[in-house]
Amino acid sequence: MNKFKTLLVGAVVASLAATAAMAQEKVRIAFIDPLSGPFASTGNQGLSIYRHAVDELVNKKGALLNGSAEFEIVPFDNKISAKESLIQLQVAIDQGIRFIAQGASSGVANAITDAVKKHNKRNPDKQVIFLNHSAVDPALTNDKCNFWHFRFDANADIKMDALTDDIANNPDIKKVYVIGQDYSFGKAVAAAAVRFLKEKRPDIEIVGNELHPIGKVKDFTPYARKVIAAEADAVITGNWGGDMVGLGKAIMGAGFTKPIYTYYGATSGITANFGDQGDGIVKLAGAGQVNPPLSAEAEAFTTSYYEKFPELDLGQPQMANVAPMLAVAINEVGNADDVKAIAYALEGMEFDGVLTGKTIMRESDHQAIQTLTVQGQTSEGLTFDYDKSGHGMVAETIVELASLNSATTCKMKRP
Amino acid sequence: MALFLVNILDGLVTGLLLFMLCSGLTLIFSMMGVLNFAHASFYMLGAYFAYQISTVTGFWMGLLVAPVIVGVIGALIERYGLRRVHKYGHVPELIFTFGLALLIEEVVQFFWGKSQMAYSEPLALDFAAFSIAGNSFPAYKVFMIFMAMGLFLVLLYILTKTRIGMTIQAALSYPETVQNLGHNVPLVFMCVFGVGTAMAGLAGVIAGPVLGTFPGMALQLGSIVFVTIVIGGLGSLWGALVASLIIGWLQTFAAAYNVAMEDILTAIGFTKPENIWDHPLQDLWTLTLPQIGPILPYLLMVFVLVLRPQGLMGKRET
Amino acid sequence: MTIASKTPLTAGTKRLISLSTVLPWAFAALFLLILPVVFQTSSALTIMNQMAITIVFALSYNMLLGQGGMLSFGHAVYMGIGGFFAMHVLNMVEYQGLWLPLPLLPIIGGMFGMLFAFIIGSFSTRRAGTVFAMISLGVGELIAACSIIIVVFFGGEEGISGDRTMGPEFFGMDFASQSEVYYLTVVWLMIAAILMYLFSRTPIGRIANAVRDNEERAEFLGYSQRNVRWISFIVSGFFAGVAGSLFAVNFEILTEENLNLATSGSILLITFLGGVGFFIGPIIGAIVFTLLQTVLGLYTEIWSLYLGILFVASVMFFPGGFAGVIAMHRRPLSLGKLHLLTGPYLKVAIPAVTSILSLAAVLEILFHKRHGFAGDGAMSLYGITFDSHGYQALGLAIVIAAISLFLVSRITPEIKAAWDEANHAGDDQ
Amino acid sequence: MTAPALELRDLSKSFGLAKIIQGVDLKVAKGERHAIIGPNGAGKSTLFNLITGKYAPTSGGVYLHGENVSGLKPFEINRRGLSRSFQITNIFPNMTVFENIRCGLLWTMGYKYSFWHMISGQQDVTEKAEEILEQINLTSRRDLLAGTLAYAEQRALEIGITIAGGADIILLDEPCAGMSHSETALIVDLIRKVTEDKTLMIVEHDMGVIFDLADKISVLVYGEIIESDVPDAVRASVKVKEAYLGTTLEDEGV
Repeated sequence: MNKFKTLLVGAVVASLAATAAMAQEKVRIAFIDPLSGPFASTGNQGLSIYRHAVDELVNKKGALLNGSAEFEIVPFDNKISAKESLIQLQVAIDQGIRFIAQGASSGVANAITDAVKKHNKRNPDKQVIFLNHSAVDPALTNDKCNFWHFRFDANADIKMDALTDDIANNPDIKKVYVIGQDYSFGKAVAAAAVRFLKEKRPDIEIVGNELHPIGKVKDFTPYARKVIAAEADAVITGNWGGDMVGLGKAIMGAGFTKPIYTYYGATSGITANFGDQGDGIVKLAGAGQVNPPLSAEAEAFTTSYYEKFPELDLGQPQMANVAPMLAVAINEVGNADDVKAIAYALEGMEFDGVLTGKTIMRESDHQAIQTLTVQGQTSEGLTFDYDKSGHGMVAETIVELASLNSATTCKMKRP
Repeated sequence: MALFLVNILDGLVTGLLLFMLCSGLTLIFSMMGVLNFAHASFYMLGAYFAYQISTVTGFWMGLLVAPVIVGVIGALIERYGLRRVHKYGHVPELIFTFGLALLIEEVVQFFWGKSQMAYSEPLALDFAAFSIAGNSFPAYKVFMIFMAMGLFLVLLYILTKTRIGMTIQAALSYPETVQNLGHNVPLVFMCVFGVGTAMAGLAGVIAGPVLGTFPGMALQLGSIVFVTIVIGGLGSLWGALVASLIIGWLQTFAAAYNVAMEDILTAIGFTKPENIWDHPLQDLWTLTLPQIGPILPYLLMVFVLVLRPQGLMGKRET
Repeated sequence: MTIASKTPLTAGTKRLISLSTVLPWAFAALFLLILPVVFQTSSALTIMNQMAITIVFALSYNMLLGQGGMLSFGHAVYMGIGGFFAMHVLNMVEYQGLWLPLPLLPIIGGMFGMLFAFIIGSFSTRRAGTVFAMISLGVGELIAACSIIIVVFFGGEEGISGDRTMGPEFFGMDFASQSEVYYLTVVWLMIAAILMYLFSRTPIGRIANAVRDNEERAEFLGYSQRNVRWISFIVSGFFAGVAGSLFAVNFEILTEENLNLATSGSILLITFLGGVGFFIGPIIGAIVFTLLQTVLGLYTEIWSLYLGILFVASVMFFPGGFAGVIAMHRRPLSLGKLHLLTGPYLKVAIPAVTSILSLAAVLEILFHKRHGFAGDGAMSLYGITFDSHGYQALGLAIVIAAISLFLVSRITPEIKAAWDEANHAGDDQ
Repeated sequence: MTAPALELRDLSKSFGLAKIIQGVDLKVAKGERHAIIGPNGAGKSTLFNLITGKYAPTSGGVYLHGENVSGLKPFEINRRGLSRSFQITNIFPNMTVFENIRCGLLWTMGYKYSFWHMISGQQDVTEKAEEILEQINLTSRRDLLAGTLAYAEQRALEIGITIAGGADIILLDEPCAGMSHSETALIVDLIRKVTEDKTLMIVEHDMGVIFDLADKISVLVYGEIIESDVPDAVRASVKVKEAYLGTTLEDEGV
């Protein structure tokens, strides 16, 4: 008997929870990312940037439907699990939310894009748009592209293009060591590195190209030894999180003093951990820039961000574009309900990103094209530091509208 | 050859570190019959406490104080938690320590958050002790080797030269003799648990700067520690040492040499399929040694348990 | 239609057993049937489906821990393997035209779960206790790690996905809607739960209990302890595989997460919280856990801390879990003395709830102080908004907690006395 | 002549350097009640554990009805018709008294590893179990958890489980240990009743019980059988008296 009672009470609670958040003139965006557990720092950082962008760039300016509506960010904790993400997606849709934002982990993004595609097909009256702010697996805008998915971050190929430009311009680099995590993203980074280097600097020798198990390596010293033994002039890695800290510290600890090119080698404790050792060595390719500020507006935006969130970092500048761009699309359509029309309005949109400069949502594959920078870790000339460590990243090479004409295998099917 | 030598040293560091954890775990298991699932969590606590202390007074104070705090916490947990569960039997004890591991991870996140702490080696040891063919060997790692060796020697002394040590040693082989400790068995249990966890804490203090101080550090090392003492033989200190070193070197060398399955398969006469990415055996063909490095200990454990259930040097079955 | 065919089957299998045994099952089936009428949103259905899957999985886990005395740290492997095979079969249905109605898929997943349990059980069930636990941990880690390496089968980090609607229609259902999937899931839940219940009533099921209690004695009664455990293990593997297939049908994606230590650990937690000594225990555990995870997760970031505290407290004070606490009241009930307890229970309820809420408030405020955004001291808790960075709120919460705990401690002897009285009929309890 | 029910041929067991059992030769005829006595530490329990397969012998063999069973697992030996009780009460504490007995019945009644029978539906098992409960006077305790029984009742249950399977060779390890005189008398009656027509081997410290029950007595000292004969001859044996260090058997408790 108790089973039934418990279930009944529970289900009542669950359905109450599902309907509680109903509001009227708010346009809600579901932010589905890890907010607890080991990857929570990534999710919380993203959430803070979303909130800040919504406040400063949309709501305060009355930029959504002439001020008659406001954005609201509704956070959902997916615990970085695909299963939990799908449940939260379902909860969000049930609450009437039509805009789904996610980015931490390409694996989860793959699950969501697939689920969104199926959902929109099965429920044409409740279609949703997937706003991908940082999952960079190239497949999402190539073989697996679909009409409802929009990527606001530069994908792994685009970042590698910018990164290898930097390497190509450095005549001192003759040997490169590529190392990454053993999964789709790590493999994509490695493949792109090999391809671009061969194209741009055929004389560069790739002295190592290997994958290590993701999240399982306790001590990266043996890998660092190989890098030293191969006499590499530069290291390229797509590692993130603990694997980035471990690899970086091991390589520098083994006496490596040449550049380490990364995708995610800053913020979330990484910069603090590298400390003095990382200055002048750690490079990062990413969308947009924080240092030096692009404009007075960018500086004000960043300053007020750090006032509000001193514990966090504005580590992923492109995330500040998502809500403002969505607002433009909604304004163009005139309402926030015709999701399909909003998706069409997002396609091909040109936008001036506060931290990313001129930004285009490419029509052919829904890949954002924006300013890419290769940044270097330093403790000098910083307007904003990371991790409150006195160290931070400064843009060294800036590429506007990077990879505007890059190829895509996407065959977009439009409804 | 130079690289080989460097790897021997690196593997030694990993192995000895593992041994610092395993020795405490083995002590606790031998005396109390409890396989402490939360052992690596005490290692994590050691690192975090040491980090916290080091932000105020520097590394060395942390080295002294953190293990003591961890040991006291361990003893209190034994006194007020484990002892209560003890009467239900070994499986509930194991479940209790499993729950403890979950809880400690949550508590650590509660206080310190989820990011990696900037806990680093002391400035005094932040230099390269020597270098072999361009590969520098940090002074801190030399320090780690000496610390682990020192701990081992102290332990050896206690076990062979003191009365309590003799009893512990007897208990390793003959669990019944624990009853002969005298009238205060519970106190001895509490102390053993405290000392065992303090050793784990010490390992954490030392390893934190090198392997990273983050909430996942216990989980990452936790299962390897059990695997090691199971391979070495539950309750055998020498077994723990041997197994720790084997696993230290196994993991180091597996990561250090890019032996590819492709080369092996071609060498024994197979030809690589044309379009490897559509081939059903693609994973076999592209397999490399570093890829499977982290699973080798588990593989070894399964083999050992199937072939020699009491472990390499174990005298008794559980 | 599936439903109609199910009810007589339930009744048929149970005919030889008394009405009192059949009634709860029939009631459960009826309840599950009308549940979606009350909760219609697809997220409610998704959560109920997830509960159903967790119940099947937890029951299968309890065949090991509760009935067989085997503590496994790697049971997710069998659920995951079943799910991965089911997903591959689903894709064969879609791409190779294999004819298989979706409702039969769990049988296939179950078979593969069983096959793997057969292979791994052949060496892991030789011993119970610590050695079994360690092998299960090792094998679990091994297979979870392999899932990243063997991309062809496991799909690497992103896993493999499929589409459940591509198979032949089943009595007019294509399973595109959540409610059709719900009925498929609960029919399987009923089938699996009944079969597992019946299994515990067979000779091998009873001997599994005997081996758990005293493996040496069982050996001297003609039973090989290893074979008894092995058989339980295989059967448990089957139902874990069924749960995995249901997962595949519901979520249409399987990833490494379905195999890893975290999943294995949480099923241990769920089963233990529910109560390992009781058939109903894992069911309660699965329901409570899913609710805690989804509902508590909405309100607080530190829900897993609460879960950890609850778990450790349960191991220490209530090793019988929720079901055990309920079962403790069976004796007063049968003695007709349950009413003796209601007074003290009501009396302690308010201070107890207050102390729990205020202790949670202390934790929440501390957490907010430490990790909240600096400019954002405003925090709302139980409908009250205040500044978490001042000391007033924290102090108030601590004071309330102290007072209510003090009250609880004052009432405790009274409960104890009432408890002794309520249980006092014959000799010791 | 038919083979003895139980025969030990030159049976030895060492643990490390300690030789616990040293070349024991023993024949127990069918239907015989055979007692093993000896001072503490003589190896009586080890001998039982060797016979029942808990330990494998270092050398020598155990023969059941002429078949060599040494090295077989306990359950294999049990299936060949040998059942034992334990010195320390060894029952299933978390199951009811009835279920304890039923567990003892299942294998020999052919249910083995069956998962296609509902146990409560099997009338034959239920009836047989009730019958045994009656025999051991525990019918009134039928549905109590075995762990909650009084000590003497647990000992009776232990014997009940042992004989339930219908084995024709029964080994009882100190069935009367720790019992009062009246309880002992009851247990001895019980043993006599339930082992009728069966071969019995018993270890017991209570000499009254031994001389009351046994047809033959073997004396085990330091792992060797120093005497094996009918009770009166054993009582008279000089060797036995020496082995008990000058004390007489009467002093030991008769």
